[in-house]
Amino acid sequence: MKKIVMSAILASFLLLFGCSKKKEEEVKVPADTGKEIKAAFVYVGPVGDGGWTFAHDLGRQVMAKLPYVKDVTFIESVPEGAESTRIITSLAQKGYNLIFTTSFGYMDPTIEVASKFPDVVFMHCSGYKAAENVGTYFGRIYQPRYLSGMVAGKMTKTNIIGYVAAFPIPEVIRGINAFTLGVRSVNPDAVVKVVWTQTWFDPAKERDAADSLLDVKADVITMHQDTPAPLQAAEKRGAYAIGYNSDMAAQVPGAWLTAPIWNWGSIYTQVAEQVHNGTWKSEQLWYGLEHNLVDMAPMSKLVPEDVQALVNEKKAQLASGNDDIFTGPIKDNKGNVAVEEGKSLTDAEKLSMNFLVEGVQGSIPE
Amino acid sequence: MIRFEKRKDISKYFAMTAPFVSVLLALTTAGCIMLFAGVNPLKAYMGMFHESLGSVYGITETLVKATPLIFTGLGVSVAFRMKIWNIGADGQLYMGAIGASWVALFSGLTGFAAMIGMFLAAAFCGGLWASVAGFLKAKVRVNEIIVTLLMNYIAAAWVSYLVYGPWKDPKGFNFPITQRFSPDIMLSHFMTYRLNTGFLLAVALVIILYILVEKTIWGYEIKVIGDNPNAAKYAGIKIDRSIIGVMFLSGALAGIAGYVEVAGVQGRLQEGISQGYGYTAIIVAWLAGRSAIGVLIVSVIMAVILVGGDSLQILMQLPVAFVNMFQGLILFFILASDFFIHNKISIRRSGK
Amino acid sequence: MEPILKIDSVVKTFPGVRALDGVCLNIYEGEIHTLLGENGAGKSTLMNVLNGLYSPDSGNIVIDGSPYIFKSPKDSIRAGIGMVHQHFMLVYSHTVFENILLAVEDIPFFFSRKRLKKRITEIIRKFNISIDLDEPIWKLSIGQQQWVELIKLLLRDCRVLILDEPTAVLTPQEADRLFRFLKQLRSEGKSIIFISHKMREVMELSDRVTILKKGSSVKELLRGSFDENILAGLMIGTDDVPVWEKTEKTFDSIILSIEHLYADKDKNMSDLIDFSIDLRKGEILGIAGVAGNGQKTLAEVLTGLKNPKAGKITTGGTDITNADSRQSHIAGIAHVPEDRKAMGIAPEMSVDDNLILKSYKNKKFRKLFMQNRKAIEENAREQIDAFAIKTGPKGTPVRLLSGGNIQKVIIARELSLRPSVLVALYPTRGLDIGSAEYVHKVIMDAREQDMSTILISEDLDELLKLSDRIAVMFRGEITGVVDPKKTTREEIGLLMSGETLP
Amino acid sequence: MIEILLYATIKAGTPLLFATLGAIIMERSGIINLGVEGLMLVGALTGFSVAYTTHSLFLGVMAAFFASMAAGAIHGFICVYLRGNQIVSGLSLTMFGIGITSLFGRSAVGLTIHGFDRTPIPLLSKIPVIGQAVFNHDVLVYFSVALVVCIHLFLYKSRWGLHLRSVGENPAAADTSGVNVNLYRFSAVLIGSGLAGIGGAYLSLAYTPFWVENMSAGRGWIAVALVIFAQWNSTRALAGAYLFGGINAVQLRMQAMGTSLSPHLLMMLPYIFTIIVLIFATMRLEKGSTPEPEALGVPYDREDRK
Repeated sequence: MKKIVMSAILASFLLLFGCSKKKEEEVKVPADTGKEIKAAFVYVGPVGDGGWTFAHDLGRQVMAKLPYVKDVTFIESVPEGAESTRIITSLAQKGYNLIFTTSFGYMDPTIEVASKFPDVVFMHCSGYKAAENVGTYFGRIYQPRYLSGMVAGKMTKTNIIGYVAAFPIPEVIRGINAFTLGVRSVNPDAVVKVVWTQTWFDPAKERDAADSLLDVKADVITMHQDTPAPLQAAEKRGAYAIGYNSDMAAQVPGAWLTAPIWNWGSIYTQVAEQVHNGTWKSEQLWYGLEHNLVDMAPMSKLVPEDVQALVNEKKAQLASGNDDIFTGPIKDNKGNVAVEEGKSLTDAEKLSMNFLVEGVQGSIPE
Repeated sequence: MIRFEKRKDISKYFAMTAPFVSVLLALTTAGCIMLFAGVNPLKAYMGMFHESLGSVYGITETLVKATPLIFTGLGVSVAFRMKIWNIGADGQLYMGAIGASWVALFSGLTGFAAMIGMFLAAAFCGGLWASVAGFLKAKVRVNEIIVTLLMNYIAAAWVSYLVYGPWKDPKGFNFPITQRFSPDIMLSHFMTYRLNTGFLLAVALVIILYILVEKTIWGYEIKVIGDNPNAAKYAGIKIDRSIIGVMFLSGALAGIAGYVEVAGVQGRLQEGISQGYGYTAIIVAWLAGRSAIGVLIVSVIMAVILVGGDSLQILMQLPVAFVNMFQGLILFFILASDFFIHNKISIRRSGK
Repeated sequence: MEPILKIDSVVKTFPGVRALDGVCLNIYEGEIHTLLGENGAGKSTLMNVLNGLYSPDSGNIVIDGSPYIFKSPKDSIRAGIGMVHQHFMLVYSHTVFENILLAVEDIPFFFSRKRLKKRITEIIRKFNISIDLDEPIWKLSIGQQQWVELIKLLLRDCRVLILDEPTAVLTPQEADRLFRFLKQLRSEGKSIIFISHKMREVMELSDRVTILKKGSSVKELLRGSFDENILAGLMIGTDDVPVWEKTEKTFDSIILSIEHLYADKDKNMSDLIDFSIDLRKGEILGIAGVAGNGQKTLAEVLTGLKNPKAGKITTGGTDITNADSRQSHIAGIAHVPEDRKAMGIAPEMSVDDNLILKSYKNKKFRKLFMQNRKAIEENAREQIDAFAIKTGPKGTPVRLLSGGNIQKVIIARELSLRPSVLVALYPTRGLDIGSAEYVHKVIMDAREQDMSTILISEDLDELLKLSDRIAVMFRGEITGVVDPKKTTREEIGLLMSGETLP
Repeated sequence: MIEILLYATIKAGTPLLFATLGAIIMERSGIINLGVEGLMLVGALTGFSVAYTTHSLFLGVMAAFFASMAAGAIHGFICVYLRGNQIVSGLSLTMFGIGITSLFGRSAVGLTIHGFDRTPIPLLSKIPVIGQAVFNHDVLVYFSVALVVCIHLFLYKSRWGLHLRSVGENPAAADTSGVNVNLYRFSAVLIGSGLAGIGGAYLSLAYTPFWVENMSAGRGWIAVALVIFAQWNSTRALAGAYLFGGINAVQLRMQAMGTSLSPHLLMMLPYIFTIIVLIFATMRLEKGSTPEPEALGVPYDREDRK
């Protein structure tokens, strides 16, 4: 009995495999007319999170307007880890030929699924593993974080700036460090106090975290979570707010200074275009201001002209490709030298950053 | 006046069909909501069916999804047999995963020995975790529903602590994950599918549990305690010991689910291994009634809904929340149908 | 005279049972009306219909000439009907005061405890009842709990009081007090529906008797037109009652000896204090006493459900003082527990499974750790035949059996282990005459086989009829041991209330 | 500093308090509701949307109350009238609540309103330390505390409260005393659900005046645990809710002040603490009385033959 079942499974498997291969060949279109794009996005949160996934979805909508993009779908709240394997596979099976997986936890599953679908282009966000048909992309959001740090450094009167941090992963730590370096570049006396919430998505707790920072006299608040709760806390208490992900000026008009924001649309249209033209090849893209993948939300009227000018100047420098943010000498907040003078962190070092720079009050929780 | 009367003989035919009728009603109601959302429900349901059962791949994925549900469902249902509500299968699963990961990463065992070690460690950790609640219930009469519920949070926090702290993969770019287990200690897969020996293990445990509960003297003891603890005491059954024992067994099964998840699917320890399996398990155990075989069947059906639910998103652009709502609806209707299985409605004129 | 309450051809069916099949009942003002019938005749069901808990399928309830439909107990209460249920309807964790308040309708929304307490105290003083209003119910004795139930009805000013087997839990003295009280109520013009099995009580109290059989009323008799024999005949009808005769025996060897036993308090149960007695082989030792004077503790200690604080129990040379219930059963002690359904059976399991509750671990019923279904079924068949147990189709949960048959299952199980000592607590409580006599016969038969029995009962008639010796317990001590052939009810009654005999 | 901690504690504890009080009322009647999480979400979304469209926070709170009541009615109907399994029904309600709020909440994402402001109580708020910490909150906080007192009075001093408690302890006894068991239970589920909904609305109207999916973030489950912690007693619920709220508030402020413990280990603390409290509370009890309503989780069927 067992044998029969096994062979039946085997047979149907072969059949399926054979069929799907054939289909793929048929689908292939001559390069000169360009490939029609059927793209799919795998999101870690709900589209309605107002933050990370929301920003990606804005990008998706931009891409969907391209004429040769026939279909763009998304699937939201996909748990990280093995659960996502099924969903990515399912998307590939349904004929989507360009799949974006938008969270770090999808890295291994993406690589795994990609090995089974050589004709599908996969783009994984924020990871470090690539393959022939898997490219990675991410943004140097630390650049605008640095710039927003400059704003904060100039705007603070108490010289205490509050940072509501999410989970202690390199991406968050890098943001804190860049921000602090930005602060200290214009205001060496200011400190950045960090409170970790261990959440991406618990507005009440995040708001409480911001309040706790305001309680210790912070007068500028920024955050890394997906909800605007910390910003609202700042506004309520008459402090300044620096957002994240997207321009939330309308939600906290009284406190809004600026925000490091994502323009995922730019990279999505770029990748779609490459795949359409057949020029796509696996790359590890880590774009900064120069590609407009990351940006500063327009600084509000609360930011004085001269500060704006100063920040814009730095922005222009960074956008021109001269990224000296993590260039030594940089000390960590325990007094050790983290980056020696004259040296810069490599991208790999930036991606696995595990120290807080001088000026940060707080520690990386374990 | 509408009256409800208890049925004398619950006709098997009716008892069998009623759940299907209620699922059908739930499908209709959900269908109406879909129509409201501008989606063709027939197409959606076809899509669900196709996604989960329409291909070998779909079927294997459904079984992969069913595997942890079977383990946790078995665990919950064996405790349920003794009228103990173990709603902490989630936490026990996590503890099992921790145990298995410890063996995989730090014990130095390799190959088959490591696999056995992982299995045992997972069962032991899950079991131990659950028997804390068992002990408290047996010796102090503390409500097990709450203890197990609370211990879920503690277990989840443990996992976070480990993956952010001491067990973090040094080469993992500081992301909160452990090192990947070496491939030779992973559960073997069926060809290129993700379906792994964990499913066979689950089926084996279904059979073992069935025999254990229905055919052995331990099963008899469990049933007597569940039915009437006083009678059990009177019969000379050591209730306290049995409660702790059954909770251990219940937790061990959930722990094995954790083992299968890390060793069969994830390949490492990280947060969020359980997709609320422990909670779904309660529903599974309840729907399955008293039978271990029922757990197997219901788990697969649940998996069909969960896996099929993916297609609602992909094809229909219905949000993931829809699957949640859909599940809730089905359960409401089944709960209601349960009443109508046991009661018949008669309408008669008021006697006044 | 018109009846104030008239029940007219009421029908009520439960799944599979036609519990009431056209019952008629007439209650007149100022009478005590006894409802007599075997278990399962529908007495309690009828009362629950009257009480508004069950709604009848058809039939009428007529009060003062106008028909009523009780949708809930509330309607019944409004109509002036009150009931003391066999299982008291009390909230055990609440105080007496709160329980009484629950029954009173006309209290203000926010109430002042003080004022209400005063009111209640006045009323209960009128009836000569003393009870602490702030005591939680679970701390009270069963007798006291019954008074709480009565107070609830009195405060409500009921016209018709229903008492469902009220004396089952009372001493003769307490029962007498209750009867005096009921007679007082009757003289105040209240009607009382009284349910009992005990012929003596029925004879003493009833103005009118209605006999129920299989869900319908077979006969209504007025005082003077009935005696015990007529009633028993009507009640049991053609069902044959097993006959047995007590043979004269002499006893020599001691099978069980209890020496200076002390046992812990359990809730409000009395301790066992320096309890010593020997049980001889083949003897039936009756234990008389008001419930709650340590009988239950005694049975629990003997059967291994509880360990004594001090003292010694030996049987056949084995010390079983600290045995658990399995060890005690291996030592040959069988146990018919007080509450059949709460302890004696696993209600949802089959008769087959219940018959091996004590012996499931025996070699006979298992192969290694697997159950031997064949042997279990074979055993069931034997026992069902031997004890004429009426079971439903195979696999029927034992809870669906009648009380008598459940008791048969328990006794069959206990005796099948060939025990040397049977500890039987209230073995005929709540059974109809036929079943009760059957139980008596079984115990007597076992006596013939030289099994000894400790028979704990509150039914003096039963004790006098069966026992070879009767020990009387009061507050955990033996106040006297009497010979049933020479003693009188009064003598035992005195011992039960703690007096010693001259 | 104490003043700030106290203030934050009360604020963080308030949504928990509403939900716990709701659950206490339900459980006092004998109905377990594991759907509190779902109810909170329903309350949060409805409260927010109505407040957004009508510009009235009061209407928002009322709407949250009634919407959660409606969702709770499903649970009530199944558990009370159909005598369904309460645990399963509650879990279903949570799923349903999460699902339906995400589904209908899409359009509310990204909007904000002006939430509840602080309303200092005259005079009292001038008391040093306590004044600012306790008497300078939004009205919902005062309402929640008033509710604690009201529920306590209701349960122990009123006729309906007595009936409600009796229904949860021994429905048959209540029934034979003329108390409409089903009506009490159903009403308790309705009111309790409504309160849980206000707890949710507190999040979306007072705490963080906006809506995002799943914003209750597990507070409903904590409320279920808190009921046990509180031993079904409204005043202890206040202590429990503030304890849970407080641990978080303290934890965050310790970080802000520069000290930190492992947040993961810290997060275990309230749960471990609850279990310990539970153990002691159970051990301390006199034999024979139980802290929980005796009929909790048991459907009442009048015609069930015992």
